[in-house]
Amino acid sequence: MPRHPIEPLYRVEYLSILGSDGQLDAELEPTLDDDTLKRFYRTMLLARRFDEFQLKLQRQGRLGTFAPSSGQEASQLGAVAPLRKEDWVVPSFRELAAYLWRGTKLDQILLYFDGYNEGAEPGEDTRDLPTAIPVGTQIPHAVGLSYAARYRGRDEVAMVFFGDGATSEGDFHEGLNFAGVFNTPTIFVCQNNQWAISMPREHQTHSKTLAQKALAYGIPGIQVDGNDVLAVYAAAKEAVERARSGEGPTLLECITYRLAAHTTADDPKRYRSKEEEEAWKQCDPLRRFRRYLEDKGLLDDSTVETMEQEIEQELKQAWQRAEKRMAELTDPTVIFDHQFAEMPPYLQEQRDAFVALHTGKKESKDG
Amino acid sequence: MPRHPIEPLYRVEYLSILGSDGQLDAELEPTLDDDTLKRFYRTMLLARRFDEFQLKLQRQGRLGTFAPSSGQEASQLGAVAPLRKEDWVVPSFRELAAYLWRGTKLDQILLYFDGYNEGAEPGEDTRDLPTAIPVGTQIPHAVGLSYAARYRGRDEVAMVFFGDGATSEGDFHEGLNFAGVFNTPTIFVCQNNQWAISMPREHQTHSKTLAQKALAYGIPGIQVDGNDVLAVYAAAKEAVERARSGEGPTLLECITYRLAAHTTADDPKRYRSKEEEEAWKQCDPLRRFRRYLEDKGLLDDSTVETMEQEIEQELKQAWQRAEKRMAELTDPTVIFDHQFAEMPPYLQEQRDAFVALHTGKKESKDG
Amino acid sequence: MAKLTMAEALNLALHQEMASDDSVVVLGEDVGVDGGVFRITEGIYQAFGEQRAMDTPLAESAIIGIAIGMAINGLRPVPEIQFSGFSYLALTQLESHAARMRWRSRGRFTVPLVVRMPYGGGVHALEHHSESKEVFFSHIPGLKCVIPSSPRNARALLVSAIRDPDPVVFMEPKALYRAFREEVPEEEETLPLGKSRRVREGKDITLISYGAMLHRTLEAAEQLAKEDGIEADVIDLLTLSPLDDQLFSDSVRNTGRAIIVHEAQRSFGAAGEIIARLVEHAFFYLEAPIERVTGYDITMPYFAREHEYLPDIPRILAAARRALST
Amino acid sequence: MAKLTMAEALNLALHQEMASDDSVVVLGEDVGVDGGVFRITEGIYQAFGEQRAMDTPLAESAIIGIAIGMAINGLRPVPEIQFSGFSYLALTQLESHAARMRWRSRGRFTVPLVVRMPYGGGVHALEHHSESKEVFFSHIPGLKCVIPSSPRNARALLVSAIRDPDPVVFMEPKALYRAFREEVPEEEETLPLGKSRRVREGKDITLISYGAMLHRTLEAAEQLAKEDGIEADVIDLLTLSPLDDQLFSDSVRNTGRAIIVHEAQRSFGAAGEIIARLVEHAFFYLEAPIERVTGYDITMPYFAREHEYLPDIPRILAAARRALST
Ligand SMILES: Cc1ncc(C[n+]2csc(CCOP(=O)(O)OP(=O)(O)O)c2C)c(N)n1
Ligand SMILES: Cc1ncc(C[n+]2csc(CCOP(=O)(O)OP(=O)(O)O)c2C)c(N)n1
Ligand SMILES: [Mg+2]
Ligand SMILES: [Mg+2]
Repeated sequence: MPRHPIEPLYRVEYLSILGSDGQLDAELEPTLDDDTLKRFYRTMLLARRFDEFQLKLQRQGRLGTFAPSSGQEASQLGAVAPLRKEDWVVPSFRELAAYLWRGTKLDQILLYFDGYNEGAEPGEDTRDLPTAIPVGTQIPHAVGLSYAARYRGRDEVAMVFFGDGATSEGDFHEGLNFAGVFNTPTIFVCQNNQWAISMPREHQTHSKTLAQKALAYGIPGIQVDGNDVLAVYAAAKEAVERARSGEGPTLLECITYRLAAHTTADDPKRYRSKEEEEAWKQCDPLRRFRRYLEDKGLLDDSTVETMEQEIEQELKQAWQRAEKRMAELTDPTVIFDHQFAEMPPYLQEQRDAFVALHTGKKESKDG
Repeated sequence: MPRHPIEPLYRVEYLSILGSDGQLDAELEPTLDDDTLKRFYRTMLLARRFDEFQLKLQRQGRLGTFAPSSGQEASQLGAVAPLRKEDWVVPSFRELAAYLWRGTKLDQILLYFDGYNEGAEPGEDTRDLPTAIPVGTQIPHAVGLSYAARYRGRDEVAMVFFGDGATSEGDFHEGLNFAGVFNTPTIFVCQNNQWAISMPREHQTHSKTLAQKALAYGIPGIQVDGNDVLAVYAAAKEAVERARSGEGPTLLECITYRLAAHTTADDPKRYRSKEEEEAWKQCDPLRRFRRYLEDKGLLDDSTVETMEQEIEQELKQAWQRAEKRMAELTDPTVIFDHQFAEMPPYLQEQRDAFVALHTGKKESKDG
Repeated sequence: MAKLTMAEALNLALHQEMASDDSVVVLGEDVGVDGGVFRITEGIYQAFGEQRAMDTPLAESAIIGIAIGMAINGLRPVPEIQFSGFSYLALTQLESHAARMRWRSRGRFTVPLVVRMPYGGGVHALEHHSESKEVFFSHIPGLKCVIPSSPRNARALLVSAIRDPDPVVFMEPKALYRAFREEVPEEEETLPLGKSRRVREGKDITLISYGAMLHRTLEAAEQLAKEDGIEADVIDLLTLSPLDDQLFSDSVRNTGRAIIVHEAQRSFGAAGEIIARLVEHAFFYLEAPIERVTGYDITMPYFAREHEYLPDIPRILAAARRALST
Repeated sequence: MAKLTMAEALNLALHQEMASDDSVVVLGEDVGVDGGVFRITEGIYQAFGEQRAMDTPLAESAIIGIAIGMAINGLRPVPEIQFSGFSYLALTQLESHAARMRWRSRGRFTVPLVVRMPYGGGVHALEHHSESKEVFFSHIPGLKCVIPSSPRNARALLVSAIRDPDPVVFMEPKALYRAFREEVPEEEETLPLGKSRRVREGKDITLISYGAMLHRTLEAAEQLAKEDGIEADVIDLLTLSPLDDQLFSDSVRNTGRAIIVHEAQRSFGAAGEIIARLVEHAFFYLEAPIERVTGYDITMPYFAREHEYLPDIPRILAAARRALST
């Protein structure tokens, strides 16, 4: 056959389990105990409310720029839910629900978005890397983390998050290619929220799906309804298990939507329509999952109401803790901390001058 | 269908026309006039002999490090043959046959590999960019060149060359993605010569073919027998025509083999077997094409012998010209040329000091 | 003359250059429909269409790489890197191609390209959004690096940069985008690249700065005049590379004392180069050590403490007074 | 003690460190089966296997990015960038992650990484293979930049760099790989990072250099002694960042005169920083302008003329004599 088609190693698939209309594919439904299901919902709700809470703070001038996650809770939570504590999570900058599930404290996040480096400090023993802002650049880290784990004979996996826009960056390509070559236990979770700031998905790349980019690396790719927490969970679980058992990396594309602005500095009205936003609101991952839990008898209006009240309290207390901590963070010399394990002499000189200057300022104020 | 396969926009194909055994697929045979066919062969032979000639010079210490092209003549020539003079060629560092077909002078190349910047100066009116050494970084240039042409309403296309190794670089990914998004008239020619220095193709990436990487960008990809000049020509012609008529970019993977060392600084014995090299010698693009031309009655031993003698003369004369030019290139101040359109004052000061130093040196030598 | 912010003045320059020369195009992330995250390309897409206001995929290296190809083929692209902290992704394209193409091709292919990028701190931004790595670009032969300090000079310099036959990295101090307004003439105005300017005359000490820090430097100069009766000569570099060492050297030959103020980290920062030039050109006139008032050799802290990192008036005053008391 | 070339000495350091610490791994293009294009990783693959001598795909950003991940998860990766001229592709990984991870995570995650890269001219190589952009790395807080100058110190510094808890860019002057041999003890030897050393004692003038240029500087010093009866104090920096400014400042306080020699381009090069430090620490002892003998502010010419670009003994002598006649 002089001219003939070539079959790639894998086919790309699409997966949905719980439709936006609430219809369930019972055959594909993952088995999750009631308690876990409820924790899923609570985490998603907490993320949503925390987003709204932060937005309010930001509007009041009490918080800096942040990137809301509303609409993407199912993609984030469903992806990390199959992980163990000792697995690694490598976030970009919008993974609130993933952070919350993994145990990051709310006041840490508030501190971070109020411009305190202390807010980026990972909790003890956590294996979630801090926020990575340069788009796509965190992707290779996950490959390295999981390579090292395998080298040590540990069955940890690493899961990395990024957006649709990130798939255009060189580091996406290089990272996935390394994972394919070294067959590392890495799960690449692309939250395709349809937008990279003002750039719609269909102009970001001419490929029909992002999942099919996996074919370029000879690794499996799967596109999932990212507003369907069950589908995301099922796909992620499969990928995590494959990774853990030595079968290598997977690319997961979660089809979702950024319901809010890109960040609080952005105005989506300049580039997308109200109609589009409205249409996607119909696919809200929380609504759909709540109905599923109600059908299962695990939730009703009153349990949700209780949850909402608890969450409101939690948020208030978190802000109080954050405010208290910020009030205590008065030592400016911390800016010199953690540059190196040991401070070099010239930096020490600069720090000394800084201290002298501050003492001078304080004295002249006090005096 | 909750779980179902996704069809990418394009299928990847494989193309060969003239097999290594000399078998021809007459249906796919491109129509080329006799004169052109003979020029194909002559250019490929010239490239091969020039390679050998340079190697000899290099071994004698009369030439610097260079990257031989032996074995890849069909991929290079077949690709550029369908181009017009006003089309752009963006080479990497191993495209000898392409350069020769496009009219680059042999003494330029010799000057270049003898370390003279003058050797990189493109011929007047040529639209071949100079050699690009940082692997893969030239790929976006072709996208920009062809974008600008289309913007100006001209039907120029741009063709860019790179190796199998280059497909791992971020710039490959970013460049092809831009081409897909802006639907530019760009032809991406990957010379898969099986090796990137010591790295075999199968460890460069886990994807079965390089052509299938096109699927990641929603553009057509085709894998061609790169030692079959007819197949490369046919595939390139198709791609060029598509580009010129506004149908966008194509990725061409030419399966070929680097018969020589990576560069004269490299020793392939350290990483690949004699058997492998021998096996690929059986697929030599010149031998196969010569047989084809002989069958067509366009070549015979004596015409080839004449060609060989002409080429030997050409090479000798080229080296004589190169030596003569090098002997004349005695003005060291040229190192200050062409930094900017206008020389900034501080650089002029440095140049003045340099001139003074040289005058001093010369005087002290002369005196 | 309208009173414009720097953001508006830059936008004016782009509108006018694009109207008068159809080889000028802008490209980058969110520069089209959205008008740029800082609105510098506001209205360009609407006025000139998507061919000339290209919203690109998220890939800095390709943005510059493609712009290089466009420039070689006759256009004058003005790519934007959304924040200078992401420009390192394109450094290879700048160092290995943009800066070298004229030289490599012996003048046959040229790259008239202006890479715009907001840089610097002071706007309470997230990590990587407040960086000042102008030295990366200034150290590369074949590249120019321009940093305006006011609406009017920003407009004039951007026009000159666009018309310049060589690649220019145009770093916009984002803290000044909307900090103040200045009269900017509607009619064309240019400023030569590679020339600094004196913004305040004085005979006692020379203060050298650029970008957003220039304004603190000027304020410090006024305070010195008021409180100490000291008259500072203040130089605004405007172009970092090629560096105009004549004006500041002349000044220091006159004053004998100099302070350099920038927000980039100190070590291997731009001030070192200026000091080296002063030592070359004005050594025998120096009466006191030249001090650097700069960012510390630390990573720019998150915004709650960025003011602790940035040079401020007390630091400038202290350095100047030390120099003057020598 | 064996007499080793620098290439052999570096190879020895890698072999020994990998034998004694299984967290040390090498990775990069052609570093495994082929032993590296300069043979610095010769035999490592054979001795330690492909898990610890990773031949990687051709992608510099990922090489460093993956090494960062490995380092965070407990390894001590020693990636190689085949030539420093290709390292800019990885600058974002270095600036935005390797250098910041300790700081960003407040000490929780660290990146003990050594990025080895051959740099500099003098070996008749093709374009981009003779670059010296050490300033890019030295200007980044959180990164160390080390440049050895002999087989013995190269070995000792590489061992120290591998054991260092922070990321180190280790630039190897490729012109010295096989230029000469030196006794290198089989037993472990380290040298502290951040410390320069005096390689020749003298009281008349201070010559400061590093890498391959150190040797020309030393030769010039000998010539000065012979021809002019001038004794130069010669300082080998060894680490550029964090820069040891004490030793050279002490020296200049003694000699009153200084010349700095490096092959990188002059403007915004490392010499500027050294001059700034000298002005800070030894101003009142300076008796003559400090001159820079460096590469010119031009792109490194192709190899037929690279010697015209590189500092040579006549240039060093001329500068020293100018300083001494002041
Ligand atoms: C390398 C880099 N370039 C540009 C930016 C500015 N920026 C921040 S987020 C963003 C869009 C990201 O889009 P996507 O990857 O889809 O993630 P999303 O914001 O939708 O979650 C851009 C351009 C950046 N942070 N890093
Ligand atoms: C960015 C970059 N990294 C490394 C190198 C060193 N190098 C030169 S050629 C080469 C291998 C290239 O392989 P491939 O792309 O397959 O092209 P080939 O040499 O086989 O023609 C390498 C690693 C380089 N020139 N540029
Ligand atoms: Mg997105
Ligand atoms: Mg190859």
